[in-house]
Amino acid sequence: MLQAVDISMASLNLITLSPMLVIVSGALLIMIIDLLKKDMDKSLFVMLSILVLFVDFGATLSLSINERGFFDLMLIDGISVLSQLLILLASMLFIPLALTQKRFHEYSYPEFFSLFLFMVAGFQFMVASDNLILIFVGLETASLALYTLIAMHNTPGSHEAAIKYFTMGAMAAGFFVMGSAAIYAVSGSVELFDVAKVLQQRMNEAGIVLPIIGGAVLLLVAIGFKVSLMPFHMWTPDVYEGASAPMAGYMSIVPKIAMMVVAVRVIGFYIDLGMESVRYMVIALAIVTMTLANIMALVQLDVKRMLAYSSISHAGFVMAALALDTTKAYSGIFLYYGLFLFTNLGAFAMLWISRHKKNRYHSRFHHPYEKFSGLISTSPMGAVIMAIFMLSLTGVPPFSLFWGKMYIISATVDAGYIWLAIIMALNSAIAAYYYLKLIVYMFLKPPVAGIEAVGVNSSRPLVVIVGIAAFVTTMSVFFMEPMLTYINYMVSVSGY
Amino acid sequence: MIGLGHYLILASILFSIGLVGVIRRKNLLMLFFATEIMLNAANVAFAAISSYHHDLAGQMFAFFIVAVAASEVAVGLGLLILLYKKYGTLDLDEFTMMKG
Amino acid sequence: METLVYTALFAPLVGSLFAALFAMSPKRQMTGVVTSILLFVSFFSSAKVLMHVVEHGEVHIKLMDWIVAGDMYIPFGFNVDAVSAVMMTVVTLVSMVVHIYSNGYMEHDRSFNRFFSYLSAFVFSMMVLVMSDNFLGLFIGWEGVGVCSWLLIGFWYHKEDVGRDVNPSISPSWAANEAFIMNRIADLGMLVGIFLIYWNVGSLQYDKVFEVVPGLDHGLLVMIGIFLFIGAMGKSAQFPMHTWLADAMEGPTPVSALIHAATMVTAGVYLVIRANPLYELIPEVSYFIASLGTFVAIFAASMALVNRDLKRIIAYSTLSQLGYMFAAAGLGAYWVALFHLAAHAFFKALLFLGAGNVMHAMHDELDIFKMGGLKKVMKWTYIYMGVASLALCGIWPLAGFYSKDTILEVAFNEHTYIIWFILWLTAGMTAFYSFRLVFIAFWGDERYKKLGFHPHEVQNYVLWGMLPLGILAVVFGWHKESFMEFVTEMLPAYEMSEHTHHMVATLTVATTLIALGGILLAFRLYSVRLRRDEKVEKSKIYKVLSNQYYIPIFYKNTFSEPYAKLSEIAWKEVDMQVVDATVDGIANIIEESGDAARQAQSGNLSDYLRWIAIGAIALAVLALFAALKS
Amino acid sequence: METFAFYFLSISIVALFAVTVWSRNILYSMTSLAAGMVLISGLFFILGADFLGVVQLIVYVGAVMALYAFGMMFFDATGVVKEKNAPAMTVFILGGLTALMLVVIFAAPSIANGAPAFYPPMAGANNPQAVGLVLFTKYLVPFEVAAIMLLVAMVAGIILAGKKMDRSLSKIKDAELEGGEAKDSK
Amino acid sequence: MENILSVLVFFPLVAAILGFLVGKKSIRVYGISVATIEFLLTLWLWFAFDNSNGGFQFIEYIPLVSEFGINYYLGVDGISLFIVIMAALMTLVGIIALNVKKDLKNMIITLLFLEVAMIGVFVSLDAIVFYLFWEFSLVPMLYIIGAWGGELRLYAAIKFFLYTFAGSLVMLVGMLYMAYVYHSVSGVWSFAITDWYALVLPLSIQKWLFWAFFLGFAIKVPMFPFHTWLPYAHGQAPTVGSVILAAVLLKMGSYGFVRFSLPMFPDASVAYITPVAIIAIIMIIYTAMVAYAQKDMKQVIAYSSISHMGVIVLGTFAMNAEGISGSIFQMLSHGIVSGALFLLVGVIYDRRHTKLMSEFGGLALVMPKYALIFGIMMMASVGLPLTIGFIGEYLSLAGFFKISPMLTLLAGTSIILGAIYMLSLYKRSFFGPVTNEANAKLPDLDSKELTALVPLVALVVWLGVYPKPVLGPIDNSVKALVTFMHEKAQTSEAKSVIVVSKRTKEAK
Repeated sequence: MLQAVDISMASLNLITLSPMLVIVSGALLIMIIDLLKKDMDKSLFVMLSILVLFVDFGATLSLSINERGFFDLMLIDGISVLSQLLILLASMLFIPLALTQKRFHEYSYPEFFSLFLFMVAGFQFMVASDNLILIFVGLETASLALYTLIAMHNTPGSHEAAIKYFTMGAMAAGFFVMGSAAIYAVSGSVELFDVAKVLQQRMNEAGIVLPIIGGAVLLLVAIGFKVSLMPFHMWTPDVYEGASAPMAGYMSIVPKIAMMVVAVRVIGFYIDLGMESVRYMVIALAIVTMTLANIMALVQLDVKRMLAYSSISHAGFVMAALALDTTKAYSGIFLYYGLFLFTNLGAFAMLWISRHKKNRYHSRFHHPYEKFSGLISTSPMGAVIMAIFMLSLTGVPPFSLFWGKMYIISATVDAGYIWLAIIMALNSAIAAYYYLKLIVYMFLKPPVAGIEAVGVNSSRPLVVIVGIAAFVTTMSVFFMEPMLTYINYMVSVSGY
Repeated sequence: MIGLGHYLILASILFSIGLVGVIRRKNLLMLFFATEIMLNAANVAFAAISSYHHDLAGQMFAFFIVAVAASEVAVGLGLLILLYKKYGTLDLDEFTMMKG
Repeated sequence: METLVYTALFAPLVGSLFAALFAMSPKRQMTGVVTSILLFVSFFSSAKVLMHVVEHGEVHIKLMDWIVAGDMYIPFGFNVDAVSAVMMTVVTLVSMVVHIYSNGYMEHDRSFNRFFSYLSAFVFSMMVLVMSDNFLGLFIGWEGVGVCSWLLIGFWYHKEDVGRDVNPSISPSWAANEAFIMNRIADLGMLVGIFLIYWNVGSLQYDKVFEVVPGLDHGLLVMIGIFLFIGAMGKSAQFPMHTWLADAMEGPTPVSALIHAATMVTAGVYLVIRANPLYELIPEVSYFIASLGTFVAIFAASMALVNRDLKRIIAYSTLSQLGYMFAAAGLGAYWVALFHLAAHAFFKALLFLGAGNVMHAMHDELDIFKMGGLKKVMKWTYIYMGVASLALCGIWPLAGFYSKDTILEVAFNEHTYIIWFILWLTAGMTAFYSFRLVFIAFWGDERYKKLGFHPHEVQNYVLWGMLPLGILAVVFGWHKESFMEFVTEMLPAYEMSEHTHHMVATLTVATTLIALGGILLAFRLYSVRLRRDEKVEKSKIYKVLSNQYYIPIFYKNTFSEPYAKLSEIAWKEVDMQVVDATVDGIANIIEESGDAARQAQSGNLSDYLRWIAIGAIALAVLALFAALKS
Repeated sequence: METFAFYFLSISIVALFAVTVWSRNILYSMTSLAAGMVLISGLFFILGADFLGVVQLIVYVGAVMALYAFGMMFFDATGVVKEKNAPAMTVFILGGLTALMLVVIFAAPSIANGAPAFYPPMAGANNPQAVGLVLFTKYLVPFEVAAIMLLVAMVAGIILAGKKMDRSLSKIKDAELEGGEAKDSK
Repeated sequence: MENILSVLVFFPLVAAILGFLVGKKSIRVYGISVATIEFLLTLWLWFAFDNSNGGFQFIEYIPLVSEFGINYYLGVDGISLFIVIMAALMTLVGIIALNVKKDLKNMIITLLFLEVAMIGVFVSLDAIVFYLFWEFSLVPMLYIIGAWGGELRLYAAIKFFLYTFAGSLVMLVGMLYMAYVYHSVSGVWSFAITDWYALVLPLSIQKWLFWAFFLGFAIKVPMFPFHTWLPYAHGQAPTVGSVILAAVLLKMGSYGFVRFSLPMFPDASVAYITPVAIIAIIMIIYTAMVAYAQKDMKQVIAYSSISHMGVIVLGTFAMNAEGISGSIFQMLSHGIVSGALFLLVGVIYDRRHTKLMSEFGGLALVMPKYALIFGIMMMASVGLPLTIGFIGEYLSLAGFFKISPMLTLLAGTSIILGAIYMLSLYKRSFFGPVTNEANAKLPDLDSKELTALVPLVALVVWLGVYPKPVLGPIDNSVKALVTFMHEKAQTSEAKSVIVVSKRTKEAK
């Protein structure tokens, strides 16, 4: 007979699970409320979600760093806390965007909010572990919820987007598990810290490099899919176009942050192993991604689609930092996403504010450039704020993303990859063109005749969100110092 | 004697078959079959490795893959039903509105 | 003393600014009067300064710092020594006369006030030029007179451009630009000279420079000499930068008298005289200067022989006389050059002013063939011009006799017989064309009557105003000895050799003879009526001469037109088609590749899935290569 | 015995899955998929992963295939499916290269030996017991997450296939919505 | 007022933001008042400036991101002082002469924002703060060109933005590398320019850093062959845009050479004198020719700007106090003169809505005051002594003469070629009879335009006659700079080329 398993509760360190517990309970709470009483207003759920996220935020913040919990499954190191905070921040900014003036399909479901919270929980699990199993399960939880959230927008575009995303996601999941299998095969473990230990010892064995690198290739496919690196990015523009604007904005940040953390863990350990070829792969992917995405964004007709390509390009940019394997580079990633979060979400929220139910300017696109023609005369404040976001995305100081770009380029330079830094710089210059194009439309072109108000979907919560985003984008220079200090601390304390 | 390698090669072949299916299928339902094959290939690999290493983590992974596959099917089928109801087709050549 | 110097310097400036106040309002006699009075003040002060210099030697004052940067220290400093004092007096005197004269000449011009403003500004610049104690100060004046010359040549800017066959100068504004640009080319040379001096001496003050100069490398000195002389060539319109002077006759005649005869064009000579310590050290350059001067003397005279344009004839004669001055300066007889400069200023200004009277009478008609017999209606003008021409020809006892004869003696003394011979020949030509002008215009039949002109003598005060010049043209030469004594305090004295002393009488006779010969020839040809010889006028030489040796056309074909074409190419072909097109091309390539890359995003999920597979394989291959390499 | 079983099973599985992938008939496709799954569970049994084999049978053959069958019926797709398949050449090359890549990765000689076992089956426990021990200690969290995932999938399935999706609020003008439903927050 | 520089930077910013609240009717007065106060503040700065001190003054230092060595670090020396004053002046003049009907309010607010950036660039002593202002200046300019420009305004605006943006990004990489090197030597991060000065770099690093910075500056200057954005920008920009672009924005590039390239990379700068000088000479000669071929008055002046900037670059690379002081003085002179010329072209464009020279002729008859001021500015532009244009050009050329007499001779052709295109422009537009009926009744300059132009004329003459108050402080700082470079230089070539003036040596 088996003897009873005796485990002390203290050793489980259950506190590490607290953030996820909070959010899962929140999601369940919403479901229960829905069960008990129908026809509640969506604002209730929005506020509940925010509260839940807020408590979650607090719980995450109160975690002590560098602890493992639950049989070493949970890993609360700096980057996991950091990324959770970013994810929660983005989620908190995202959720109020449901309170639009017009009614959209997805918000008529209370389930939308619980699915959303489940998704956030999934992402939190994903970043708070270095066990490939938990990462995988968290990833899939989040992804499945995400597919649904996209489809719930219930337009032809969103259906197409969901199915494309879903199918490709399924394929990527296949690659992920095969990659994990390869790692497992050579190391006998699916926990990265164990894997690292084993592989350190086995590095000299003949032929070991092949499966190791092979595993990296397969995992990179999956990572590349999620953070949308070329050529695994193909879903991105379509999904962004099909999904609602806030969802697109959210997707450009949160799943990427989550996967980026996984990438930091996985690729970081590869590079630590001295696998230079992995580094080359990442750099190659990064360069291809930022360049091609940029030039494709140039020729877009729709702002949202342009922003989709632009976020691909930004992902490539950040990916380059990943290859450097320096503390500064890793800090750069989080700094970048921290700043990108506000700017990009703000930009998408602006699109959301301008959303009509019917396409008025283009048979296919909701947000063609023409829509914003002459915005400065019809809605000057909107134009100025959108311009701030665009300039920030361009990397014009003093707007926030400049600091992120600068920091990452600086990290690249420090690591000795000056050529890469120059490629990154020139890419930013190319990118300037399409951001500028929108500014040109907004400020320098006359309004299209017969235009109605652009801010049709505007409501106070949306304006507040945009205001917060714009404020952060503009005033970033003043909290660069604490932010950088915090991020640096968090990253270095995690050993990266 | 059948070694781990055999199983892994089998898994590789299965994965490739799945991949081929994914690439070549235009009917979404059949395409989903192919993705199941890919996941199953991984299952085989994990089970084999687990068995040869005398380590249970692989089986765990395979177990969760099964769970994931099941969930995916649920969501995927939901999507398919939605699509079918709206558009009356599951041919992915029909879903090419967004491009460029 | 300082006050006097400043008065002399700034009185014209004050006049100019005063006139400028009314530049855009209708004519006010007051501007003319005030500027003239201020010019008189300036002249008076200059004369007093001259006295002072004669008695007490040079005056050196510093107004203020100008450019101070690095080791470069350039003040507004003024040094009045014998040479500048003479120049100042000559300049202010002639200017004063021209101012008075202009009151009458410009009487009916609507830009009367503006004219005086420019004219006085010119005098100020010229004063700066001659008074400055350093090269850069000289350069200020140098450029200043250039601008005033530009303004005054183009004074009647409203005139339209016409073809070269109608008016060889095309238009006043064209001529003005030509003059300015041509001068700028020379100025570059001068600037380079100044740079050379600065970096090798460390200062641009005359006294410091000339103190250090003997110790400098000879090759360097040659360079400095050449570059400074290039500047002088431009301002004094020496070949090959002479074309602008004839075209400058487009300006009002008082301007021609003042700027393009008496003062500005002699600035080059002044520079060479001023820099005599330098040129003393580089005989080869000096000799070149003398040769060039000699060449220009005969070259310009030859063109004057056939010209029909009243002012152009005098302009060529100016050019020719400038050649004489350079010859003298180049041969080391600096004081002689200065002497001729002064004498020439008087009689040439007189000649021009007389020509102005004629023009005035003939309603701006310049073709002397259309005049004739004017002496009856314009007696005083005739007398003035006759005296001036005699002086120009070097007939005793007029000023030209003394100065020109001395130059010829110098040429003889230096054993440069070829120079002497050419200058001697030129003297004959000078006499011929001067009196050709006088006889055709004032003697013979009254051809103007047929053309409907009603010439009349100018106002009396104008004629009175010209009197000082008339007197000086006669008597200036008599003070040669005292002049020499005075200026050689500053300039090297020039001693004739024994041999030359013996020959003086012979030389004088030879020169006088050829001058008289020229006059006689002109008398024979033109005194009764205008005699034109078809054969001569159709001969090649005549055509070459009347077309100024085809040099303006040559310049047009070799420089200005190709430059314009090249500019056009540089803009349209290079800048737009190459440089800008490259930039746009890069942008286009990026954009087009974006379009091409977009094709991959086909919208078909199947393709997307395929791309994932392709990407995976590509990554694997990349990894393999990377792994193999490392 | 094991060798034979392995080869038999693997050849059958490959063949069946090939049918799944290549068949034009959706019914064949699905049936062969189900059969393949069953056979894979056979492999699991050979490998001593009994519990996994059972799960495979129940979940895949039981649940997944049932779902598919249900879906198939819904789609009325019993017959031959017309599709413009991707060019065979592309498919062949991509498939072949992927297979090659994977084989190269997984067939490396060093894979089989030397890796330590971090979670060996407990002595004396049979497979389900051992699995249970690990699953409910070490992997309890993923297990719960999986539960959430299944919940998500369920909710998602219900929503997506639900009737409410028939009418899209995102497309209907707000003015038209006013009559039917209570006003949204504004 | 220890923190006058901050006041200078932030006063227009606050004013611009408050400007949104000002009524449309009063906005012009508001703009003029703000610009006047700013200008007076800059004059105050000049008063308070210690002329005998060649170093930085009015230093302010507030850590921004101390983790990464980014500080709010401001200061002026003689080199930047006058450019700051000029920037304020030209903004004031630009606003006074403003003649746009459309969106006047936006224009004035944009100009105030631009003023922030312009002044910020010249007073910042931290590379990142410098870069911040440098890049930010693009945005208002983009708007000015794009919103009030001519037909091709969008093309011109985008080209301007992208071109300069691309160049400055490469410069940013250079800056970051510089900071990295500083970090690896000293162990702390710093973007302070003064810290970087102290860093002695190996020649190989200097060389590539030199080119990285060079690209950023060269595009801004703009140097051949990166100049093609300029004619478009000028050609399309509204008058005030051209004025500020020519007067101040171009100076950022040449200022960058003095502030960054020379003291940080003295050896590389010396090593690359010849290629840079050749580019400068191409700029001088080639663009002068292109200017001559232009049909449009504004384009002539636009190309002439490039040509003049060539002289400035040449002077900067003279590596002696004469040349560098000259080039800085020339920056001021070119700023004032070309600014005024653009204003003048704007005057005629307002009246006739064309800038083609063929449309004009005989303007001097119709608009004598206009012709007079144009003439004065033209003469200043061709470098007539006793105007502001001469001193800078003369000193620049004189300075470079020390390096290479031959190249200087070539560069000196600028005084000829400049006269050619300028005089031909003047002749074509102002001289000759009035051929076009439309020109016959043009009104002469009005009081508003005179208010803008007359001070500039006064300045042109004053600084031409008595440059000492300006040239003195410049020279002091430049001497300090040159001495510093000389001491810092490592290669013997650089030591011998960088000439410390004798008076500085004696002072020691």
